[in-house]
Amino acid sequence: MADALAKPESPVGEAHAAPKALVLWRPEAKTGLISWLTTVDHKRIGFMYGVAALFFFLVGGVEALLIRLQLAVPNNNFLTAQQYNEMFTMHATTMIFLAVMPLSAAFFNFIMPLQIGARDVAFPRLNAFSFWVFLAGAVILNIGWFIHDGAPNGGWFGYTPLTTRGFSPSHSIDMWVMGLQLLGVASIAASLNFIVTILNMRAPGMTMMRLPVFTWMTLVTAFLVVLAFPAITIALIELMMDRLFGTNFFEVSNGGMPVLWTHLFWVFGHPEVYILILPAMGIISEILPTFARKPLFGYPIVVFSGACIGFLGFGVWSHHMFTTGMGTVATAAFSMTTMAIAVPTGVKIFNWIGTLWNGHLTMRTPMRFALGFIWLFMIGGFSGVMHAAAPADAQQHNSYFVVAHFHYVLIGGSLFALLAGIHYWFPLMFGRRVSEGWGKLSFWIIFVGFNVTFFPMHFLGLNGMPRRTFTYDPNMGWNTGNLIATVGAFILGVGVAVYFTVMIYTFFKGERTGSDPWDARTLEWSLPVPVPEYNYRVIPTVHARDAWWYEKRNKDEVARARAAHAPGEASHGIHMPFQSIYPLVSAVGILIGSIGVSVIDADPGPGLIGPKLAVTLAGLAVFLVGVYLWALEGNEGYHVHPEEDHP
Amino acid sequence: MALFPLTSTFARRALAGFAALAVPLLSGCSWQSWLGLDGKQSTFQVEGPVARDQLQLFYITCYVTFAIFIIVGAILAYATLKFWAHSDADEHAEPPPQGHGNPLVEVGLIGAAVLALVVIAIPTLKGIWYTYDVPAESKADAYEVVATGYQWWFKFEYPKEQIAGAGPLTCANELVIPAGRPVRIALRSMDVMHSFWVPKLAGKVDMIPNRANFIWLKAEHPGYFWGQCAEFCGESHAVMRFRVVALGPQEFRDWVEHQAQPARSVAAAQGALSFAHVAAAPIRAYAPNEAGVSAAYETAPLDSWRARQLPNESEDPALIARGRALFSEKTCISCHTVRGVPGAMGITGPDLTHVGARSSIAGGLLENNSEQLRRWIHNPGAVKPGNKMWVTGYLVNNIHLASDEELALVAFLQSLK
Amino acid sequence: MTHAAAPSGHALEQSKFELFVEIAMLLAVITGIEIITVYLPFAKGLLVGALVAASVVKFLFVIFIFMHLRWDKAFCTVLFFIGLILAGGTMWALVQLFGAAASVPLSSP
Amino acid sequence: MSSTAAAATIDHHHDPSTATGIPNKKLLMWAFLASDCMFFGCLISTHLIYRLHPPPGVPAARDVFSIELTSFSTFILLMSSLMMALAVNAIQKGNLKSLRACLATTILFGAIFLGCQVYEFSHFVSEKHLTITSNILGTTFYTLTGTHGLHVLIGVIWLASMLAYSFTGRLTEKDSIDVESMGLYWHFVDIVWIVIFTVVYLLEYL
Ligand code: HEA
Ligand code: HEA
Ligand code: HEC
Ligand code: CUA
Ligand SMILES: [Cu+2]
Repeated sequence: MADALAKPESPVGEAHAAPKALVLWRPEAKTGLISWLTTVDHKRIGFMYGVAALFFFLVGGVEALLIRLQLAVPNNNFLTAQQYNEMFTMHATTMIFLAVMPLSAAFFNFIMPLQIGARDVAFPRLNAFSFWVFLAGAVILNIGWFIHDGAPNGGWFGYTPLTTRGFSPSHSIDMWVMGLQLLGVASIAASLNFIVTILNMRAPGMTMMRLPVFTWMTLVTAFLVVLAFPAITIALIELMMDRLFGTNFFEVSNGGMPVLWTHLFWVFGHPEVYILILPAMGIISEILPTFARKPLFGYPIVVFSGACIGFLGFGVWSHHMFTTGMGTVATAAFSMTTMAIAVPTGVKIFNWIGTLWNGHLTMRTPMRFALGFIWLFMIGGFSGVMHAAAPADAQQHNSYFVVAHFHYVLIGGSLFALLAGIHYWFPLMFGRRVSEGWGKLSFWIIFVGFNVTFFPMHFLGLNGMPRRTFTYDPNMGWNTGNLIATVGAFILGVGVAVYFTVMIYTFFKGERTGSDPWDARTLEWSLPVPVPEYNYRVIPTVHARDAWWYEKRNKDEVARARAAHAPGEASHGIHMPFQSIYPLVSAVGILIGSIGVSVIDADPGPGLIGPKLAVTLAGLAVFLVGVYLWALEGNEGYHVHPEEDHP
Repeated sequence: MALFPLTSTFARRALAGFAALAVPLLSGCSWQSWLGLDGKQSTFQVEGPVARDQLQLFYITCYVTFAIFIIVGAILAYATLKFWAHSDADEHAEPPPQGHGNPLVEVGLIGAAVLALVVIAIPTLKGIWYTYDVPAESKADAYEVVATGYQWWFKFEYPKEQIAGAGPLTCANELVIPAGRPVRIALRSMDVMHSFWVPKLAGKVDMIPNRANFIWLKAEHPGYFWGQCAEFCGESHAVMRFRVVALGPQEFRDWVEHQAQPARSVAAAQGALSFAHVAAAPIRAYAPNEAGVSAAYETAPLDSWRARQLPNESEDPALIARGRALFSEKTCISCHTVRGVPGAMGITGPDLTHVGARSSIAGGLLENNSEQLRRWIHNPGAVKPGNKMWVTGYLVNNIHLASDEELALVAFLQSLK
Repeated sequence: MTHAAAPSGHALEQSKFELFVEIAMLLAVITGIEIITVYLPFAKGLLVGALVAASVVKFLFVIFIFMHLRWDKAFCTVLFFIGLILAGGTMWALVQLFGAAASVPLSSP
Repeated sequence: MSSTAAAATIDHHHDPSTATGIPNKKLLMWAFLASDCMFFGCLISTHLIYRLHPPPGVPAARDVFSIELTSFSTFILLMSSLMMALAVNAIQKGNLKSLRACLATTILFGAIFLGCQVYEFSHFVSEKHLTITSNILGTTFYTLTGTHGLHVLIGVIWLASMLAYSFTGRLTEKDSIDVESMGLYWHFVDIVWIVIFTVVYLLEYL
């Protein structure tokens, strides 16, 4: 079924006759491994993001289950302290950077161009490059499991000076630093691409205020990525310089201030959590109107509040640092800005409820996940507001109360929406639909398991249980809560297993659907299934918000507009970008170089090029060759002339 | 009932819960214990003004968000049920009117949300200023202490109690403070970030290298409080714990006076060094992470602590003297200070001058008794992984203790009251 | 903003060469003034203000003239200023945070 | 997409094939520069914070710096910006010869700037004993100016590649957007230096 994506509708491709660029190799395979390695098709790239993300979600989930096993009973020694520390560091890093973000990216890639009526993203090869660099980052992060140094173990925010060479001399932190650095490069590159795509590649008539909300949230998220990641890039560069060259950024004995790391990390870190939730909110804003069969309530306000959340998100970072002794004024300021964010978020919740009101709610599986999202995200948001009250947070910070808060917003929020999105767009992606019975079953197991796992953590935290602890004494009053949480985690695990099993089954054997099985509203549902390589045979003209819904109800007007528009396009065919291997080559260069920087021991002495420098330079060379050939190959393409078999 | 015999905690909690629900006015304690929120580090059963202020604020945030949750949740539930298209016919009916929103409703709801936030914001702001530093009117009365975090233990210094030739009075892992007086604690770190957290007295403040943080708190009554490092600080962060002991004015003064004395040396005859060889039983095997506290200490920790201030009943001067010698021989002195023992001026480890008078050792992880102390010095790395006592940096110290040597050291350390 | 493709725009294209040169000279002059400013015997706050103002002026000249923002779609300006303002705000906040009494490092002399 | 938008006369300020009328590459570059603002913002903040709170024993920066050299290289970088602007002007008129001359001068000025920086660094290391590890001033100073230098170096390589490419005959007026976005990058490197010159150098002399 994977090649449902690969089947070009009618590949009457013909090479472009224009001035031949300096091209060494033009891969043209449409199926098979090479076609995947050289693809520039946003749908295939989206699919690869999705597969990678779901794989890493399972990895992160297994890590979570190991955490829960260790904590099931007091004084347990199922894991050693070191293993436990590796586990939660990698659990968080994996879930955030390798599962939820790329899963959002999968939807950005697959859905967003379709929603705006585009044939591809603005820079298809850059898009492929982003994916391959993301994969390189994932590899670097996880190498530690297989080598002596061990996996990173400094916590997902890697506070200095614990992560400096003096306190963490092994390469595990180097791998964490380089891994995150690459993920940053990948995310920034991808987001620049999305920004340009959304702004520039909209179909005629698709004004900004007609953009589907998911696309809007993609845009806001892309801005957040582009503006937040540089902060962590700088922080990581500084840490890496300290570790590699002995500079003094965080070297206390020379006046370094470790708290600077904390600030730089959270300048990135807080926008990051909105990077995780805004796409989810976008998905929910698509699903609810579809299944309520009415437009989103207060579209402009929902869009505006999304942008508002993104903007405010840059002014609240120090709420993760209420206990670092910032002084009264700074604490008060950040406390107030943090509370302010509850307003635009509340607006979204209210508008979602407004969307339901007076609707015809068809309770399909995606709708259930979406409603589950609203409930759970609301709870998570409320514990967020409790954190925002700084003095109260002094008790909650770094306790299980925080763990409860962020799992409610991350799982009950982001993950539920993403799981809903998979169900929702599955028919569009693969032409099949998950059986309702199984879908609902997996929803209920996940919903119950999730609450059983994480609700008790509120109480654990308020009862004084600190986070990131590999053991606890039986006399602290934490036994029951932890045991329940562990049981819950396994229920959740069963739910996730059911979800995945059903998905995989459906992928191969599920009920076939035609296009637009949900009677949906946005443009992507106007496409045939599977979506042809070029997406739209004729670029659609958009007449209203909820373009496809309008089209379905105003067929004549739309047909007229299309007829006026189509011949021009048909005459010169559809321009398709050539496939290219160079994004992959450049990414491999980056991977090699990063291995050189982070995994290999420092060179013995000055004067000779030891293995570290050699590998690093080799990687750099491969990268440069890749980039040059990429540039010389040019952004040319070929034309296809699909047959006129469907409108 | 057969399923839950009355003796099980679950059944008792369940019963207590029902009882609590039956009585509309819950008395402060019952619902907390019903939910199991009465732990040693509970933030609900507070014993000081700072923690109380924080708890009050927490309640306010709870009330406000609960209220919003009930209202919004009720509307959401109602909308879901009311507009649920139950039948196939419903689903294929004409779509509902395509309404786009209602600005008046929107603005009203935004206003309501802002209002709710103001209710939270005002006490928050008050709380920020109140919990930040000792209130001006009681500044003069405040007692000052310096707490320093190390991987993975705490050092406490009393700058007001200077000891001639030895600087301020120093102890470790158990902070003794005067009850009923505000205490302002300067927070320092000598390696990585740590955090100082005694939930019943006050929320946490971090100990950050190169940063002059402080916290203030007040224990309203004499008491014994559990504390914990609350910032991830490496391998043994989980077991970096400590205690705070609050004493009445007189008792506190006595304690300070006693602490200022050098280590007690048990009267041992000069010749006692030729003591008879102790037939030392090998130490029993401990599972990793095995708990090291007794029930008696659990139930009445402050009494336990007081009891430890008194000399042991049966002390073997010869054994103690042997331990005292071993303390130097085995290079313990290079890291530990024991005022009164020549050469014992190490500062990389906790001050042990009166270690015998502490109720816990190893950062509050183990109860202080001969058995647990022996477990500790037998192999500290097994108690606290990555521990810096047997391992300095990443070099293993080659300290080998025979069973009898362990016993002698234990006897010596236990005698340091 | 303006549609430079129009005939009037053509004249503009011609005169751009001179404009660029003039701006470059102006920037050089401002830089010279900046260097002199440093040695003037005025209050420190005043001088800091003058220097900041001078570099802001230079900054704006480069982005609006050399980088064409003046003649491009307003959206480019918006886009860049989103980044610029957030970066400026973050810088300001960070410097303020570290300037607060509570944050003075122990290692300060 | 923009490559297919060939029209009789090329309008450099409006690209009809895009929804905003801004060419994709230009939009990409502006978005990237917005991101780079944040990048340098954090780096400059680091430097500023450590300059405002130096530990004892850090030398006064003005005893290390040489204002003459820095003023000269600032001037050079400004002039290179001018040449870059003229290069863009040239390619938009299809004047390849003038383009090459302007690009070559830009590269030359860029190289002089880098040369000054190399000289400055080696002078500081050998004469003033300020190394990247010796104290916090060295750490933040070299990292900040070095990162900027790296940007200049990348710019020079890019410019040189473009200059070489212009000899292959493939570079035409249609590709002026490639030169223009390169120019945007180069000017940005210049404005970052404007900020660094004031914040890192001049303020030390007050
Ligand atoms: C998806 C990710 C996500 C989201 C969306 C949020 C949303 C919010 N978060 Fe959360 N947060 C995290 C992920 C997220 N957070 C993570 C990962 C951490 C821990 C990091 C770590 O330490 O490892 C964290 C930690 C964290 C802290 C630090 C706690 C500590 O360590 O001490 C704080 C403090 O203020 C906070 C606050 C908030 C607030 C106020 C919101 C708001 O945006 C929530 C707004 C939503 C609502 C309020 C609900 C709906 C609103 C209404 C129905 C309207 C009416 C309501 C009111 C008027 C109250 N979060
Ligand atoms: C999006 C982010 C995300 C997600 C989805 C999760 C998901 C889960 N998390 Fe995570 N968590 C974080 C982000 C996330 N977490 C972060 C940021 C931290 C902070 C870390 C830090 O302090 O640095 C954290 C910390 C954290 C802790 C605290 C650790 C500590 O402080 O000591 C705990 C403890 O219970 C926990 C539990 C769980 C559980 C049970 C799940 C479950 O939801 C997982 C559900 C998934 C499964 C159960 C997988 C199912 C697997 C199978 C079905 C088998 C697979 C089969 C094959 C591979 C073939 N998490
Ligand atoms: C390399 C330094 C070093 C040496 C040598 C050393 N210690 Fe320690 N000691 C420490 C450190 C560090 C701790 C704190 C460990 C912790 O709690 O994490 C400690 C803790 C202790 C404690 C617990 C103190 C408390 O209040 O919790 C005792 C008792 C102790 N050491 C006894 C000894 C004895 C006996 C010896 C010699 C046989 C010895 N130490 C040698 C560094 C050292
Ligand atoms: Cu010290 Cu955690
Ligand atoms: Cu946050």
